[in-house]
Amino acid sequence: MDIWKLLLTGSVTTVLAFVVGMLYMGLRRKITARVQNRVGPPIYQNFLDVMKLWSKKSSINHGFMQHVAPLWMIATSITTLMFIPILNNGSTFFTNLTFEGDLIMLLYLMVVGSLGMALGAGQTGNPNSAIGVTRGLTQMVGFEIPWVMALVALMIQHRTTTVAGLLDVQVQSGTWLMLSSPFAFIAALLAIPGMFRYSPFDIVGAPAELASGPISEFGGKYLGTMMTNGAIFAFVKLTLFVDIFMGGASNLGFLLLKTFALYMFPVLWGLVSPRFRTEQAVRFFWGWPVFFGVLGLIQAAI
Amino acid sequence: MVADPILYVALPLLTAFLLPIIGKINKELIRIVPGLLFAFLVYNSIALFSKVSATHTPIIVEIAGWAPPIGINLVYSSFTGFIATIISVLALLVWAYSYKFKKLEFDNSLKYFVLLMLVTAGSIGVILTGDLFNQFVFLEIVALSSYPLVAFYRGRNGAEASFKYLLVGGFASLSILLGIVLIYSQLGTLNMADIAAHIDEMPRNIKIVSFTLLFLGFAIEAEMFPLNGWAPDTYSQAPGPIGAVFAGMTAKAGIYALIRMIYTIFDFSGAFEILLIMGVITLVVSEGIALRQENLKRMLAYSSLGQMGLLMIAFGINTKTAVIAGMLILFNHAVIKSLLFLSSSFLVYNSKDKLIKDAYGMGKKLPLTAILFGIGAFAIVGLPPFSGFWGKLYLLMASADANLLGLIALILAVSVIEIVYYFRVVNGVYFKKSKTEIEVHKPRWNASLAMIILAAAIIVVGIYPNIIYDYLVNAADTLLDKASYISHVLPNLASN
Amino acid sequence: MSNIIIILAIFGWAILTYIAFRLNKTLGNIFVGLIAVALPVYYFTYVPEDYSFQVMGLTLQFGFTSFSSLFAILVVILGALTLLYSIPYMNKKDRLGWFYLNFLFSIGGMLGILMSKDFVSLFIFWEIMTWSSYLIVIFSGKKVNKVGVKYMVYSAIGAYAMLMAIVLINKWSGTTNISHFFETFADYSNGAKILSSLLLLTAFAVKSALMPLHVWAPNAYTNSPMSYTSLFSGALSKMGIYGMALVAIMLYTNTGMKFFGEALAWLGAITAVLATFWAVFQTDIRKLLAYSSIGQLGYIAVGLGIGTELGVMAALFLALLHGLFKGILFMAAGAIEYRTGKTDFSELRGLIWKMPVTFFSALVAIIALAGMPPLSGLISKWLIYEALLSSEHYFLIILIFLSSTAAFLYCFHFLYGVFLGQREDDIEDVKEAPALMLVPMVLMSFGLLALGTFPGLIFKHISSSMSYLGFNDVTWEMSVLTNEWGNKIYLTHLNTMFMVVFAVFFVIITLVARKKTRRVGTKDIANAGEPILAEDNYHFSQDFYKPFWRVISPVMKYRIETFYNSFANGIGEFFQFFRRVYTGNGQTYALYVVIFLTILFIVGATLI
Amino acid sequence: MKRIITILLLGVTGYFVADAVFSIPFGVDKLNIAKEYLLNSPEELKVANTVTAVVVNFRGFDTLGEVTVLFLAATGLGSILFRRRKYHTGLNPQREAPQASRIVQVGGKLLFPLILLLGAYVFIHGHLTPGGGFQGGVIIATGYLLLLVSFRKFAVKHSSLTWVEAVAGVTFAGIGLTGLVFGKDFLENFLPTGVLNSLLSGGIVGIIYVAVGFKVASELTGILDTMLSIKVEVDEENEEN
Amino acid sequence: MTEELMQQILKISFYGASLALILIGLYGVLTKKNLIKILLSMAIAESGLNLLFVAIGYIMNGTAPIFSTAVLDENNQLLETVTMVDPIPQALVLTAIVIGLGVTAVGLALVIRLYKHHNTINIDEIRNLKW
Repeated sequence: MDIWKLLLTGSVTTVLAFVVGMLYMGLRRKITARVQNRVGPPIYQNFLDVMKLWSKKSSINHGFMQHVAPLWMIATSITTLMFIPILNNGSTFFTNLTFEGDLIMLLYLMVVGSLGMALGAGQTGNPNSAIGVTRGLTQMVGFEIPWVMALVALMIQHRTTTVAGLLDVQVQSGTWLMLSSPFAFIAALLAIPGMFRYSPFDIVGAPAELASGPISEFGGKYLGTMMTNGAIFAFVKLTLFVDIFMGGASNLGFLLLKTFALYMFPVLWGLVSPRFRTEQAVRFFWGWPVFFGVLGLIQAAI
Repeated sequence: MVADPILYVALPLLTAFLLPIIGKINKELIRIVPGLLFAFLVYNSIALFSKVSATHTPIIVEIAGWAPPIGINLVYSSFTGFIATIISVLALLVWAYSYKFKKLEFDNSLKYFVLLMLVTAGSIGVILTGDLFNQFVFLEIVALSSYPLVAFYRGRNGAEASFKYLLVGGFASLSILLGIVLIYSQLGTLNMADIAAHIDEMPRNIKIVSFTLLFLGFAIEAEMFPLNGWAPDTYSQAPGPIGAVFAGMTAKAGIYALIRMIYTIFDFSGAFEILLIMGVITLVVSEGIALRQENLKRMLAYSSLGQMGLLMIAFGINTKTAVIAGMLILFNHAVIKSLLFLSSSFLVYNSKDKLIKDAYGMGKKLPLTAILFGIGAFAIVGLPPFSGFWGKLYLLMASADANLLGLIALILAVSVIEIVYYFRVVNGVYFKKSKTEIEVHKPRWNASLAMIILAAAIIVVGIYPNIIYDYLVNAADTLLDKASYISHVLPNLASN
Repeated sequence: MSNIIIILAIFGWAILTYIAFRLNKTLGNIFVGLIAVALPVYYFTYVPEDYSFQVMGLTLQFGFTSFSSLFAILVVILGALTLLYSIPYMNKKDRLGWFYLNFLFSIGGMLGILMSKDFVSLFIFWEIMTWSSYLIVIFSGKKVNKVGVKYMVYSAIGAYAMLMAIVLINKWSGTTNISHFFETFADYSNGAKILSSLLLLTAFAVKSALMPLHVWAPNAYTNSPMSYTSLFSGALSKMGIYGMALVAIMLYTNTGMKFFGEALAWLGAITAVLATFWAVFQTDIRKLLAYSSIGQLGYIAVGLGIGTELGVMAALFLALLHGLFKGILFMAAGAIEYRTGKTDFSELRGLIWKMPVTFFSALVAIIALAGMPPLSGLISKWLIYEALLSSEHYFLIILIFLSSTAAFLYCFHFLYGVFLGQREDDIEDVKEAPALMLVPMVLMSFGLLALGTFPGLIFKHISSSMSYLGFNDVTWEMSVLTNEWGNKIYLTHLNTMFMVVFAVFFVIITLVARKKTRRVGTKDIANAGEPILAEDNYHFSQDFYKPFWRVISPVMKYRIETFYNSFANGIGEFFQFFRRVYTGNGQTYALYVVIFLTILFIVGATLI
Repeated sequence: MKRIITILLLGVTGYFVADAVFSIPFGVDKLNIAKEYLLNSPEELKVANTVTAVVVNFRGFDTLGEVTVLFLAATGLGSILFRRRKYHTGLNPQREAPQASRIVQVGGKLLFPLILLLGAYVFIHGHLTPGGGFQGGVIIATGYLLLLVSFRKFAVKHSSLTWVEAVAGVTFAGIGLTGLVFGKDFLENFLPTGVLNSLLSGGIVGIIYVAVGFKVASELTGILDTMLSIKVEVDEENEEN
Repeated sequence: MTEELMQQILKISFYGASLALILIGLYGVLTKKNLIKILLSMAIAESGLNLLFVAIGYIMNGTAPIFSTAVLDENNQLLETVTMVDPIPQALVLTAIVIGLGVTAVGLALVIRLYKHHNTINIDEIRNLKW
């Protein structure tokens, strides 16, 4: 492993992820506004926000855990990013650490950030944060199940646990897994809005009710770090999903197309749905998505 | 010093007759002399038992100079000697425990010790004798010395318990005697070996009836369900040490008579099954009843009945392993149950109703007694490394060998019940606060010593059971070998 | 000879310690410290040697196998650490001699179990371990009948199942030798196979708190002193796992009785899910940890049940790991109890300010428990999932995943409820736990950290012990995990990556931002514009996971415990009926005699 | 109802027992061991009364037990009724029975020595004629009963009873043990046997039977006296067990 | 009347009477409420048993087993014409009687105690110990 190469490609990938993520989030704000018949902020508004937050001079701090929580999250996101194949064309540029981890590890790696977040939020002493965290965790128990069902179905069917392996399967057969394993795809797709915590699953940080929940005590550079992380992590999730179900992308253009198309699903759904309560959300995820997950498993087993 | 099986019976009787006169010389001697006697019996046991285990041949004692079928004889074999040894050691310990027992004043200690000596002599007599009618006489001695012991204290319940015992015991003696009469009418002999040798000459219907009658009579003494209605009452009403006597001596005499009859005298194979079934019923019912017992001594009594059930099961299986198991359980029951009775008697010494909750909090007030009780409880439920475990293990092994899977499960299930009620008491003794202010009576050093010896026996045998294993195997061989019993008692029979 | 000597020495030392405590507390503590040091030193330097002797016509054999020595390492290390921890923890309590007597007896019992090469000695030490732990469970004197007797009864059910198996095995094979039993097991008839293995499984399942035989565990873990619970949950329950591994692998996997292995795996999965759910709703830290232990033991059962190489590896790794992290967590709970006297979430908060070392140890343990990188928990989880995937257990893996996701809930609850949140005046006097209590926790945390990157340190022992179970040539690498399909993860890269990124950002944000930030208290928060008064405490501790409860309450209503209790009551009532037989009237007893005689006559006339 | 059940049960039991009993031949010579007794009693022991020979010698061990049973009954009675030995004179202050009539009193006094004499005769000649220690002892006890009935204040002197009891019992057991000293069996005859049908025949048989006579007489008298002079002290305050 | 018929009559009367006594005694023990009556019933049953035992030992036209001068010739040999009955039942019955006496005595003493404690001798009312 050439450490310098990793440093270079890793940095490029991270920047790419940051930019794409930020743009998508800006687009979401714009689309939401247009749907609601508003003008909305410009697409680059989020860049401005992050720059503003990073340049803030003072912010308050409630202790060590709060201090490390955003770092914890961003470290998680970037590490995760390193293990995800960006392109499927075998180019060595975006390889990073792709072949040195697998899906199971990624599943766990992706929740490490939440833990850091939860602990940081906990230390602030704001009850809203803790309530938000409990809601978030509960909701996670909900959406992880169909998501994992879908992954398990694919992994067992194709006898590999790596993302790269699943990509290979799609490249060689020429079919996307969303077509060959439709039930697993539906189950995973229905889980996606939960991961993004957009409406109707936005009770975790419901601004009117919980004062933004877990992040309510974070400001300044902490919030800036968290926004950065959010952008990277959104890219991570979308790319992972595209890699697994939609055959990956042979170049960055396809990648942007596919991820954007995918991203529109939670966004648009969120626009037309009122908020679920926590238990309703969990019940939702354990309803149809799990049903499709079971179908997917059965398909894989047969 | 001499050692002779006859001394087991003759000396206690002689001492019992002499004791009133000795009491006139010095009152303290009333307490000391029985101790000397029991010490001698223990010596006697050790001397004889080591001799028997070395030679593997039983000692046959002829009485009045007449060879067995004519005269009465005593048979001191590895089997009978083992039980006799247990009984004599137990008698010594009970004496040590009762010495200056607070409730025994000079006036009644004479009677107490006379009765104790006679119940010991009677029990050993039942075990050693080779004559059916003589066994009956000794059983009556045991019974007649038990009745006054049960009613020894002045409370009204003692007399009640004693009367129930007498009523049922009367049935036992009638039934045994009738059985003996029937056998005598056919065979014209009363010697067990002689009867055993000629049992097939008896007409079948008379054999069945006499067997049934003897079985009933001995089963009453062996506390078989449903014939044991008297037993819980007597155990709970008798003075503390007498509970140990009943568990360790009289019940042993009864079960011995029963198994001697089934194993040696008669040749019914179905008898073993009856013994087994009745043992199972006794075990389950007694332990189940003990589960919700509130009276400590009654609880121990029912538990004791359960152990007798185990004993019947062991002897009912009728294999060598089973008999070894039976001997182990017999040993354990004698030692452990005695320890439990002796120690529990101090836990509820001044309590009127002997309720379990009266013993609460005694762990702090009587630490030694409480821990001894705890050891007893641990041992009786069969936890290693206490001696109770080996008995249970062997019994289970024997049941497995006999393909009695259900029996294994049943015994173990009952053991769980046992754990529940014993541990409830142990927990209470240590952790519950005593609600009533009952004055605590501390055991004297001699009583403590007796209990400690029993506990030490439990632990030593538990850790290193090999010290009694060979004796057990010998005893089992002896019991199972009917032909050698007959040929040892009646050497001329084969030539005739 | 040396094998049995070590156990006898422990027992003897236990009695000496008891006497020492009767004389003088300090002397007793010195005795405890000596054995805590001597135990690992002796264990890791002595040369194993087999020994056997005859008791009651049975042959007792002793000697470590490569498999049992794996568990012995855990017992010795955890035993020594918990002993050290106990010295300050128990210092204020009474009857220390009694406590340490039983403590050492249970350590000796565990080592004895691992040393036994035949079933009888296994049973003997098993029971010694059981009653000594029972005596510690009731040590506090609280709820002795409810908790203590329950523990003893369930243990007895297990132990007696084992006893039944032992006598049957003795009958079938003529010996109680364990390895002989395994070798000849294939020759048994089907009924014998099923019966003996199920009985043994029951026995071990009780100790490892597998549902539905787990009922005793939460209360027993909670009720004993925390210093012992570390050992109880960490090592003592592993004795059940030890036996379960033998049964599952030697009997089920290796002889083709896969069905029972599957059933075991399913039981384990159900245990893992339900116990985790229960742990989520506990309001007492000890109970939470107790249920969590049950859940983790369920994972282990899953690994053993599926019986593939990876599964067994996962189970053994998790067994050792669970000893470490649950040891830390119970110790942390003990430290909190020691300093504050409280264990309920509603009374605790903000202790991170006062007990930072305890917090970080607990944090490390929790991360390991949750299975997140960069700690070793990930490895155990990964191994289990890979094992389940490659053996195509579609639904088991979902259950396990459900359980481990739900585990995040109680992990957060534990950390938040005790250490985080708004601090209050009542913790102002609280100090960090004594050094001797911290040392074991910190040592074990370092162990978890090291294993997170270099699991090979333990894989070495696991692979040699798995050769005893019939998995020869288990390949392992120091820090690379490989599944059956050849997929790998490189732990060094993963962890280095994570740590480097973390460190970079840490430096940046600390240097750039921290200088300019202001440290404020937990009451200086944005509460939707309303200022919080100093006397108000807004710590969130009630109904912590209420929404989740609403979701799963339909399942949680059915508790097997209720069934057991009514069963026990039924038995009691049944025999209550029999008590009526003893009417107290002597004449009735006489009538029984005549009835019995009549029956005997009739039976005799017809049967004999 | 209970009676009917009892009758039914006893009927079934009785049927089986009767079936067995009636199959025993009646009045037929089926002697087995008894033949040896009938042979050895006059030949070896020189005891004319075979029953006595059986009771005292062949099955002397039973008789020792029997004597013990009597002793136990007396001891047990004392223990159960808690009589305290407060009085050692011949008068019992606690009895409250009405005074018997003059005729009874005089008759009793007159008969008492004769009864004693008869009893003594019966047990001294136990090995020659029907009768023996038990029968003689009972006869003597009747004499005392007569006195107890006749005289309100009459009481047996307990210290002498104790002595008689003890000496008689010790004699029996002691003679048995003396056999061991002479290198013979317990209760085996070690004295010269004499001539059949003379008073001084039978070796130890006669001596033991005399001892048994004294023993039985004293025990029974003691029992009678205890029963007649009970004063049970019920200690309701201290109902101990 | 032939010898055989005599034998049968004797047999039926002796055996029948003794069995009847035993059963009557047992019936009394099981149904009577009075403690003293119970003891007496037990004594009756014992008498029946003793009678049975002695009857079994009887030999037709036998004499008492006593070698008095009346049954011996000048050489101290038993006369040819004399049959002696079985001595063993007689000896054993003696023992049985004494034992019965002892039991009855102790029983009566217990009845006295119970009467003092309970002021009744009805067995149904003396039930302090049960279950």
